[in-house]
Amino acid sequence: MNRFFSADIIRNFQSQESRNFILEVRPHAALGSALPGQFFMLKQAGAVDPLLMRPFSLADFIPPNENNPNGSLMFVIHAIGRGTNILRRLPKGTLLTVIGPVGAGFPPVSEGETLIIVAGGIGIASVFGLIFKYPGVPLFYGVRTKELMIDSGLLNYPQDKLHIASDDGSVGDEGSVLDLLERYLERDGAIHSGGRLKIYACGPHSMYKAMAKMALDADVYVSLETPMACGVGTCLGCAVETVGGLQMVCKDGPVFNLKDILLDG
Amino acid sequence: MNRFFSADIIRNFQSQESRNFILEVRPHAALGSALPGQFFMLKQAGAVDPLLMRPFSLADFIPPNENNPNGSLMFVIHAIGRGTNILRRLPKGTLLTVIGPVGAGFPPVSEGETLIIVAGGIGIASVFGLIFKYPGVPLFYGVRTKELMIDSGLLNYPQDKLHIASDDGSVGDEGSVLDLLERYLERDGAIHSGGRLKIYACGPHSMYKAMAKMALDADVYVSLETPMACGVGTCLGCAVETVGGLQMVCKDGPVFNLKDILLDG
Amino acid sequence: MNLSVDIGGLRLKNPVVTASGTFAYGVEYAEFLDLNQIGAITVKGLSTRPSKGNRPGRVWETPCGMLNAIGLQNIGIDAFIKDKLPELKKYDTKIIANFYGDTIEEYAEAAAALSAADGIHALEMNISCPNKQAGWLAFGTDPALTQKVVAAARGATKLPLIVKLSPNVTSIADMARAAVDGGADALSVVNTITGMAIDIESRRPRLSNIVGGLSGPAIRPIALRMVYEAARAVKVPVIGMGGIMTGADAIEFMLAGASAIAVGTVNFVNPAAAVEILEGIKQYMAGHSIDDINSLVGGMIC
Amino acid sequence: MNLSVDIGGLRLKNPVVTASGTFAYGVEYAEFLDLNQIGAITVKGLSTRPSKGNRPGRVWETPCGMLNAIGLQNIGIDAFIKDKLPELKKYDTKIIANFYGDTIEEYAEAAAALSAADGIHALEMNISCPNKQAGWLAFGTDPALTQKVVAAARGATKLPLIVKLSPNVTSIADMARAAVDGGADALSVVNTITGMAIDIESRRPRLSNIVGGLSGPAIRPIALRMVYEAARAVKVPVIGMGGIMTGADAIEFMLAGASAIAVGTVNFVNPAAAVEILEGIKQYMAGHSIDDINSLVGGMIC
Ligand SMILES: Cc1cc2nc3c(=O)[nH]c(=O)nc-3n(C[C@H](O)[C@H](O)[C@H](O)COP(=O)(O)OP(=O)(O)OC[C@H]3O[C@@H](n4cnc5c(N)ncnc54)[C@H](O)[C@@H]3O)c2cc1C
Ligand SMILES: Cc1cc2nc3c(=O)[nH]c(=O)nc-3n(C[C@H](O)[C@H](O)[C@H](O)COP(=O)(O)OP(=O)(O)OC[C@H]3O[C@@H](n4cnc5c(N)ncnc54)[C@H](O)[C@@H]3O)c2cc1C
Ligand SMILES: Cc1cc2nc3c(=O)[nH]c(=O)nc-3n(C[C@H](O)[C@H](O)[C@H](O)COP(=O)(O)O)c2cc1C
Ligand SMILES: Cc1cc2nc3c(=O)[nH]c(=O)nc-3n(C[C@H](O)[C@H](O)[C@H](O)COP(=O)(O)O)c2cc1C
Ligand code: FES
Ligand code: FES
Repeated sequence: MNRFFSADIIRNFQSQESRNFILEVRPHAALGSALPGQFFMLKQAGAVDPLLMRPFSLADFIPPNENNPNGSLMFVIHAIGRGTNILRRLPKGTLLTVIGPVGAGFPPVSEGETLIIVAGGIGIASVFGLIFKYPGVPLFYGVRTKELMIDSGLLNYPQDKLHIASDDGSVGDEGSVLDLLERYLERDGAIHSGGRLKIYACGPHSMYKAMAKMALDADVYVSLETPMACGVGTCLGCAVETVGGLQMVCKDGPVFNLKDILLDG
Repeated sequence: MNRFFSADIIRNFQSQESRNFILEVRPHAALGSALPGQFFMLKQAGAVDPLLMRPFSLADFIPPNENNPNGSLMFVIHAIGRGTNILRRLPKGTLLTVIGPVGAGFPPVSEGETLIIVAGGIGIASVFGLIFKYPGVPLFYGVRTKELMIDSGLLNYPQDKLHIASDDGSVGDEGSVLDLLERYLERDGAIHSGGRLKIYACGPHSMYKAMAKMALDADVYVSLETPMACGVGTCLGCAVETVGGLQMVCKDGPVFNLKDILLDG
Repeated sequence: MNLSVDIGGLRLKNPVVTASGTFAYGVEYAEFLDLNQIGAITVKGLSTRPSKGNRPGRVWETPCGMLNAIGLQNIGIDAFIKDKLPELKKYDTKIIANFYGDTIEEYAEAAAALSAADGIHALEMNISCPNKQAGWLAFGTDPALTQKVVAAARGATKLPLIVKLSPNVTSIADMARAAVDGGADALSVVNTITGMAIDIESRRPRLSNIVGGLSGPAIRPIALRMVYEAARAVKVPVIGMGGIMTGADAIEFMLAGASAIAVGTVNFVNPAAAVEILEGIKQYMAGHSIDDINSLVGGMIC
Repeated sequence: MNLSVDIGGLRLKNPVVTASGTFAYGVEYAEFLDLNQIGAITVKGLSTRPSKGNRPGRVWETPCGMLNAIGLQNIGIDAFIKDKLPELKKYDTKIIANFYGDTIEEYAEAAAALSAADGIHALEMNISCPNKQAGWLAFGTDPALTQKVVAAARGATKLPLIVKLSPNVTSIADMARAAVDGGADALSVVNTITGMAIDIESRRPRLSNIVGGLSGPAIRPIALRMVYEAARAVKVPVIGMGGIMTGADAIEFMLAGASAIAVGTVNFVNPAAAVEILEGIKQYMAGHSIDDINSLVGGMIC
């Protein structure tokens, strides 16, 4: 399976309210299947600004059809800096180069284990794959404010499994999504008595630090973000400190066991 | 009148057959009127690749209307290198920054003088302004091949005034447009007996060299092209050697008297 | 909000300076921005006699940068004082006269001639143009010669003397010290980096001078590092420059140790850049509750 | 069409080499391109003992370039020979082992250890990494020390010895001569240029090492000029590198004097770049009726 291919943008859907956008691209080659937590490196073909590819989690894979013989890849992106803002403005038809799927995804959940998903901000993009794989698991989703919420993938989510919090209370509960999680675990502690609890999280560094302090009685896996050059483990640029020494986020991760990583500063 | 303003692309029309395209942009400020031969510096706002603005002659100015309170500017561009190929792909709505009109245009034609226009290749873009100002003057237009011909502005041109040549004979006469010019001058030498003959030309450097050798009994003005940084006479980058020393193409030109410039190499 | 900075005795109302050779003689930009808002205007490099510079093939674009080999074309000090300065000094900004000579004596002569004029607030000594011959380049690359030529200019002027350093050196810190030992009141860091480009069709260099000076965002990380190294090496203030395009870039240079910043190549792509960058600096200060711009200088946390 | 070039005794079937540190140990790229098509593969810089490199905050993008401060993390010479080389040497390409030491003795030790292995065709000596401490940097910036350390490695190997020069010097020509005087069979020009970047929100440097090496198209004009200067200064062949993205860029370096070219940063944005660049070179040669690639070397017309 070729992990380096070209693709063209078939949809670049802008949210009116926020800087979030959905990019749907059509690969020009057949690809390998991606696990939840794996990601792709994207860039406009031939561009030198930005020079490097940008890592994005696969939000969804739409199977092959007549127009898209290799299926299509969906990314949910928050325009935050120079590269994502340029990507946001690329019209349909723009040629991209893509590497992926890369990285090690979230570990599979074994029978008898209980899964809870936690997403903070644009981290939701990385957990869509999990939601599709494990439909209906409890999902904790925190955003700063309603406009930043990405609800397209959550419309049919069982309401009693969806726990939303926002900093300003504009959607869901006001406050931290981790407070919701804490209360839930206290209240529904019983639900996972049958097996080991697994918490898969994707969000900002600060969220992981807070989670580390919570001393959760669970295997907590988190997806890390660092600046990257190659995305395939060769430049050694995306190093992160772990209890076992340096590891590469793009290759050894991006998903790590929370207790293995050294959350400095 | 502000000569530095932003604008947005309202039309980017691609030719199917060639790398020519028509860019229509809507200035966000009122502008001064441009003389034939003057030009504008364009660039995508905020882009660093390409970094510098690119000089293009104004092909047409469309007067203000409801949608475009400051009118709109039309450029006819041949995608030849990195910058023009990037410009060619910019979608409608893209924000540009523009400086212009800059440079000194073709000198006005006085009463009793006879004008002939010569265009080679994309040089046609720079003479559209002349054609509109002096409708129906003899126009000599040479292209490499039919596909590269830009005929949009010439559809209603009096056929007997239009002299076209192409290198491969695919349109007009086969051969150099200067041969056509030479024959015309021999044959119709009488037409300008009444006054001084002026030839205004825009085309490649090689065309000017050939014209210099023709020893034309006329005031020949040509529009030069050199790489530019500022376009407004301040960087001193676009120098050209003339009998009177170095001159700046962007400020002292781009139109020069053919006998004043030193055509080296 | 205090934006005022002191550059070796030259007080600027704000830290935004235009870089020599990218802003002509200042007055040419009056149509594009309000010159009164700029901290200081540095004019095109002047010499005692007018200079016609290099042959054409003078500018070439490269990725995120540009090469120039103008070759210090200028109208000469006398013509500047007679034809440009009277108009320029009407503006409420500081005027820095950039100058060079071909010999030590010429440097001193030029410094003296400029100091005699009314309305010039400081001198910036260019010992770092990459388009000159091997012999000349030593002024900006050999610390002993740097010190000597700076001392000669120092002896010829009482105006604040800014020395503009070349990035084409092994140790910018050594060069900074040499300039200060020669009597520099402040440093400009950096001039352009020597580069070249070739037309693979004609096989000829893109610049008639073969090599030229690289400027623009491409060089920013290098310039920033040199500002950091120079500012740590000496006590005099540094004017940082090299690829600054935005207020954020300017802040980066100040955090690295620059007391003021100069904007060059960006003037060509946005002739109103100087005021926009000043605006960006103010916004950053407001957003970060910074009252005095001087508190940013060298404020990088390691 | 002859594409074969000789690099100080190392014969390459074509002039396209992958640059050290941007192509891991070669085998990692087998999935992306046909390694058999590459002229030579230069592996990540090796040291006698494994090295864990710098703390995170190792790469940062800048306009048309990137900064890196990996800090020469590598698995060590023994592990390379044991775990990587057996696989790598199955390919029909030349293997260049890039190496460094922290002392003159370590350089010699490393050279000897690599020479003892079967399947390494040449050594590339890195004396020019910008992420090391001040003392180490002198290997690549002080000509006398350069000559000395090169001579030590020279004494320890019979393989073609390529010395990789630093661009962070006043005179690349002097450095080139020093390396050749020390016994270099060929030169690699250039390594990365020291730069930095600061996060204006946290006020911290983007790289844990504060400074790092700038690579990519941003530095191409500078690298090209250095190749031109180095190639004119010495008689040994030069491998040109710095910002090469396309076949056209490669041709530019060869016209400036490079006998072969190396591709670095471009591998990150296009892991198949090496073969595409080779394709571009062939197209240029075909289009210009050039039969022998060697006729391009130094072919710039001034
Ligand atoms: C494994 C992984 C998966 C990701 N998935 C998504 C996703 O699905 N949707 C989404 O919106 N974002 C995602 N991100 C974050 C996204 O890659 C960054 O927001 C993006 O690279 C920022 O680029 P920029 O040029 O806009 O920002 P700038 O700040 O201008 O970028 C400057 C440099 O920093 C790097 N950088 C900045 N922020 C980050 C970051 N958070 N992570 C990695 N590099 C960064 C950039 O790549 C670039 O090299 C993911 C990151 C990683 C590592
Ligand atoms: C006064 C003037 C008016 C012009 N009017 C038109 C027009 O109406 N339509 C049109 O198609 N073209 C016109 N040109 C030419 C146009 O500016 C160039 O084709 C364009 O700049 C090429 O940019 P590039 O990035 O695609 O090419 P590249 O070759 O990649 O450019 C590299 C560098 O060379 C410069 N350059 C390359 N070719 C030229 C050239 N011929 N003239 C000036 N600079 C050049 C570029 O600006 C850039 O700095 C005009 C040029 C001038 C000077
Ligand atoms: C076209 C051009 C001309 C220049 N002329 C001079 C000059 O005359 N004297 C001088 O000291 N520096 C000169 N410089 C250097 C700039 O002042 C500045 O140091 C350099 O361009 C880096 O800043 P930038 O990247 O913002 O342009 C010139 C630069 C350019 C691009
Ligand atoms: C991430 C990275 C790691 C590098 N590691 C090494 C190294 O270990 N040894 C070395 O000699 N050069 C190293 N280099 C320098 C490159 O080999 C090359 O000289 C430089 O990047 C310029 O070429 P480029 O612009 O094509 O990347 C490294 C460069 C990068 C970007
Ligand atoms: S991004 Fe290159 S090793 Fe991870
Ligand atoms: S382009 Fe700057 S002077 Fe003409």
